Amino acid sequence: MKSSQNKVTTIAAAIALLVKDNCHLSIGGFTINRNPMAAVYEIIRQQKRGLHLYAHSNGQGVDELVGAGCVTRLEIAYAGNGRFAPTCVRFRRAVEKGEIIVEDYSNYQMTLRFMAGAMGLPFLPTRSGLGTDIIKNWGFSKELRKNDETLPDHKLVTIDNPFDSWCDSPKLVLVPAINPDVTIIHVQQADRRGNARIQGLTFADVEQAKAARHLIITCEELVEEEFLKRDPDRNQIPFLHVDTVVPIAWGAYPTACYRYYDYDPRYLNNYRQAAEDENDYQSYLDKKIMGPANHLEFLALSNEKHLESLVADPETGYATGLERR
Amino acid sequence: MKSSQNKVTTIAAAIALLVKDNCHLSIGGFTINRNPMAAVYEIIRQQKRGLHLYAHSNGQGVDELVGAGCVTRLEIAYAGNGRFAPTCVRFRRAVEKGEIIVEDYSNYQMTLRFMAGAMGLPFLPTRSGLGTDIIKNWGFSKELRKNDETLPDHKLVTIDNPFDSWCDSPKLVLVPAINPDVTIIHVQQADRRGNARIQGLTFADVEQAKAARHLIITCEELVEEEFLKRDPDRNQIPFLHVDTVVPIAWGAYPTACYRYYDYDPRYLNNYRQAAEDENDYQSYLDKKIMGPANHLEFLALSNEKHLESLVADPETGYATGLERR
Amino acid sequence: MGKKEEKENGYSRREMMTIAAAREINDGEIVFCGTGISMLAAMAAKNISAPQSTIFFETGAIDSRLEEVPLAVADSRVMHATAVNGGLAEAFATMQNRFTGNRVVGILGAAQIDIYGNLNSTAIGDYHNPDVRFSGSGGACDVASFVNRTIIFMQHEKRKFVEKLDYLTSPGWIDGPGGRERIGLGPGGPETVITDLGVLRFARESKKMYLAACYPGVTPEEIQLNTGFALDLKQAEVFPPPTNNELEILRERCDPQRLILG
Amino acid sequence: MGKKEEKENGYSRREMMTIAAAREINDGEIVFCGTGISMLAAMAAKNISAPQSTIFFETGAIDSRLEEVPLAVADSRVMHATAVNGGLAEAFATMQNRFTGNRVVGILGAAQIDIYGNLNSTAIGDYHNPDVRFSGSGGACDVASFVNRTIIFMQHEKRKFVEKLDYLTSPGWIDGPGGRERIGLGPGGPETVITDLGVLRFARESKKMYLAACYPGVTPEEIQLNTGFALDLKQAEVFPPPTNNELEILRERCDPQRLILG
Repeated sequence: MKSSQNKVTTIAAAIALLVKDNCHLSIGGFTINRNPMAAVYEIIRQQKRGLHLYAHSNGQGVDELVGAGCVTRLEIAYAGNGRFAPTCVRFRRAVEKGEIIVEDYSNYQMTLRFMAGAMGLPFLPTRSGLGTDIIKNWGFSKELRKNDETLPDHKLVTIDNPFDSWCDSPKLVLVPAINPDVTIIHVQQADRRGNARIQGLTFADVEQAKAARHLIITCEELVEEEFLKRDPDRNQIPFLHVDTVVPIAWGAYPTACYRYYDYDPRYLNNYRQAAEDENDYQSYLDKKIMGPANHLEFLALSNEKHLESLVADPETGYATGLERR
Repeated sequence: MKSSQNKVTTIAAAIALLVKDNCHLSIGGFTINRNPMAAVYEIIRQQKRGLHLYAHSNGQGVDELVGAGCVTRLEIAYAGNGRFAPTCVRFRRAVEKGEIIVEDYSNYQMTLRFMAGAMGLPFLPTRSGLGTDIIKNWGFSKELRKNDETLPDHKLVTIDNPFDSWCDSPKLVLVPAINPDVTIIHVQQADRRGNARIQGLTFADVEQAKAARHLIITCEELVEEEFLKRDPDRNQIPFLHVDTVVPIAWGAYPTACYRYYDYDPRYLNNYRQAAEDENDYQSYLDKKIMGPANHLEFLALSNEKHLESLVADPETGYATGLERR
Repeated sequence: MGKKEEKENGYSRREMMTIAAAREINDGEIVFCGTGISMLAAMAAKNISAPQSTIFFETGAIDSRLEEVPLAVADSRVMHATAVNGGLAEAFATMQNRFTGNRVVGILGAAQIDIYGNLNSTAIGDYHNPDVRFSGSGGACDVASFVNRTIIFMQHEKRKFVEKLDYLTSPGWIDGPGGRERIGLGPGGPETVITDLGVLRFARESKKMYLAACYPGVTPEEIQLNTGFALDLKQAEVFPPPTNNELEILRERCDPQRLILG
Repeated sequence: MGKKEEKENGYSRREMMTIAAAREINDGEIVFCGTGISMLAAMAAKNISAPQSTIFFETGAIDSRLEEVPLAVADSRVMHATAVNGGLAEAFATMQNRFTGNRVVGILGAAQIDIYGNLNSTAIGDYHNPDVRFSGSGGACDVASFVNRTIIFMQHEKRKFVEKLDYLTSPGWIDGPGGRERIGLGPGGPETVITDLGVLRFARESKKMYLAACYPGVTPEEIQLNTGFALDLKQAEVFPPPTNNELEILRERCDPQRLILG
């Protein structure tokens, strides 16, 4: 599949093909930016269950997957959504009610775990975590880890520096690699073979992408291979890693896509409010997510003029002066 | 120094200030491309001695520093110069005569060593090296390493995977970090504060730059900060890491600088021939390197029309159709 | 300081906190920002007294030009006119790096803090069955582990200033002098705690938190009442209120929509 | 095959070697290239029989469009119209990566080879006091450690095909069956050795090198005479000479200046 010359498909087909119940999934983006929301909503529509989700700080996407009941286990550094939710609401409820098991790491630890996966290594070291409960408290028990071969036997391992006092680091924390069954990222531009260009910050998307067994790329724009090859210094992901390419405009909405559109403050505020109440949240799910047959119908629920107000200013890459209260 | 708003200086001043006899030095580039040659020649002119040099495959620059007698110890993966010297000649002679001590690594190991230094870690793991003499044979003896605090106690350390069979990696080789006293890289564009943009392949320059205590950036073009900030997706090195900025056109010559000029096949062939003979080499050093007072005078020794033939085609980034025999 | 005092004083508690933090930032420093008030403090410092400071974010944006206040560290606003747009890997490496990390000042917030400045931003109650679950570390544990100096924002309540954390997310001075070194961390650590009542610092020898200053109208006793452990109150001064210039820049240039100031 | 045969045959040994290697590359494969003849072989394969193969270099160039033959893996020519211009870190990670590494075929050369395909490209004689010093590993040890399948170019001389290497730079089958797994490497390894006399492969069970084919005009006995260990000669066939089409493309499209072909 990864050597195909044309990997373009629909989001429904890509999710049906690659995101299986109980699989290990990782999504790109960070809090309110470049989450692969079209894919997230399609996963919810296809009612995937038992997902083992990996995230660093992938706010909105994570909270919607958790809220819709798709997730059973979550390895995460930060479940917040900036000013729109200091702690993501559906996540908080699911943890407090014991509906999901969480394994906590830090953002750098999660980044290094994806990086290790991308580099083909079982672990990477860091000094972050020493002396903390992140090391002491395991969300997944030793027993669970031992009996599940998709999990490493240890959450983290602390070792003495084998190079003695080299670099003034007497001790190191080793973080285990993640190789998700599937990673989904949303990028600005990709071609049919899967070469991809992210504009602005890459977050940990490149590491998440290369760590995965299968990779779904959704993109704002499908461009010609020649266009990307004219300026390869700007590209990050070569087609080698990619299984499917899904062109889908506004594919990160209601999160932002730098240089294309801003996040939607109204949507995110309404979401948080709905998330606080079981009835409101069920009605949100029914009307906003399960109601529309696809992302186009989902977008049609938003006023066109309102969407236009989110379009990025070509100079700054965001919607300058947007009402964000 | 690193927080100064204007770090621009001359190559002579930068070398005099930061490259001390016996210091640990690392240079950027790869074989016949983007070696910081203006800096290399200035180091030779200033007759620096006892350098401990780190290189992955930095061909021409390494061979000239070794040939001129500046280097005492060399940690390296590859001392070749592509078709212009399958093994660098002055390097080969220096090793065979016992004039320098060499510590051998692989290219990935050296890359990871710089990366570890850039990441503030004492080591990084890899599977490369298992079963080889790179692990078994140490160029720097255990005793030398023990008595010299600028060297790690071990060349490499092999460990069992602390995460058991995770990622099918039973054993790992740990490579120790490098934090050079000084790194010198040559880039296409930089501003006065030291923000830098490399065009084309970055090799290991970014890791080498961030691993160093002090960083000298030489650049083809000094540009306005605003110019670089208009397109930060293209930049790699923020000013935080930089000590001095030296604008110097043709600063990588006779190696190539992508999008500016190609390598000079005639120069490199003549160099190899001179290097094979002690008298010819001494005369090369005297006339070509020690004779000129600076890089401008050095360049003036080359026929202007010849240099023009090396100027890069804007479409391909190299001198299309160049006579390279 | 209630609504009445706010009106009387001509500034709000959040404004006082933001400016108190901004004053801690020296010109030329590299400032790591989290979301919300810490970001606003960095913007205020840059606009008021530390124009050469560099604002950077764990998401990979270095030297962002903040023309509008971002509402998250991944807001597209942090990507504008940076020195380099990278990713998380580069940002955290900059802090773990031996030559840049010690020039970074980190600004953090938390749900709980103890007398040594250790922080909890993960859970209240039993970790496996929490009464209240928070967002988790994010980059906080990384920053607190790597950088030389941190400034911490807290709401000043007894249940937040505790004898013992329910979960230690981010290391402060651990258990006192030499605590960081014993577990393998570098020597730097928390320096200042800025609350809605005053400013606290850590004693050089004991590494214990003490009251350095109360905001105008707040007494040391009031602060002790809102703190779950005994504070040394003897060194408490009255904190200089925001100047008109500080307030004007904060309100007009940094957060005119009052997105963070409220 | 001397100058006379070259003229008679209508092709040179280097051309034969290049084309022999090109034929080993399957369409759709990811081809790791070193400098010189290995690069030319990859170009030939791409232009002749494997148009969908991807040429990539340790310097970080992925899917280079080679309009002129590069003279080093860092030649600016490898940077033209790539999928991504990265660096060494990305290139080697692609090979160590569990999902891309096993789709890579690596092309290597060396100064010495043993019967198990282990390579020396570092030194002849005592490592600490060498008779001849070579360039060192470069990326060869990394490639030989990570990828599933390697093709090796060698000059066929007795002093180069040796019982025991003076220095093991790059791992082949180590000491035979299970050798790689015992030291912690993956199961793939050297598959083909292409020399100026013929083509050698490794026995599936014993992992020992055997003679698979002689070039036209070369005898198995001649090859044994130039090999420092006993070869199984029984399976030797005559290697099909280059076709006119292969030669034409190699000469006219790949190396018209004869920079590598000589």
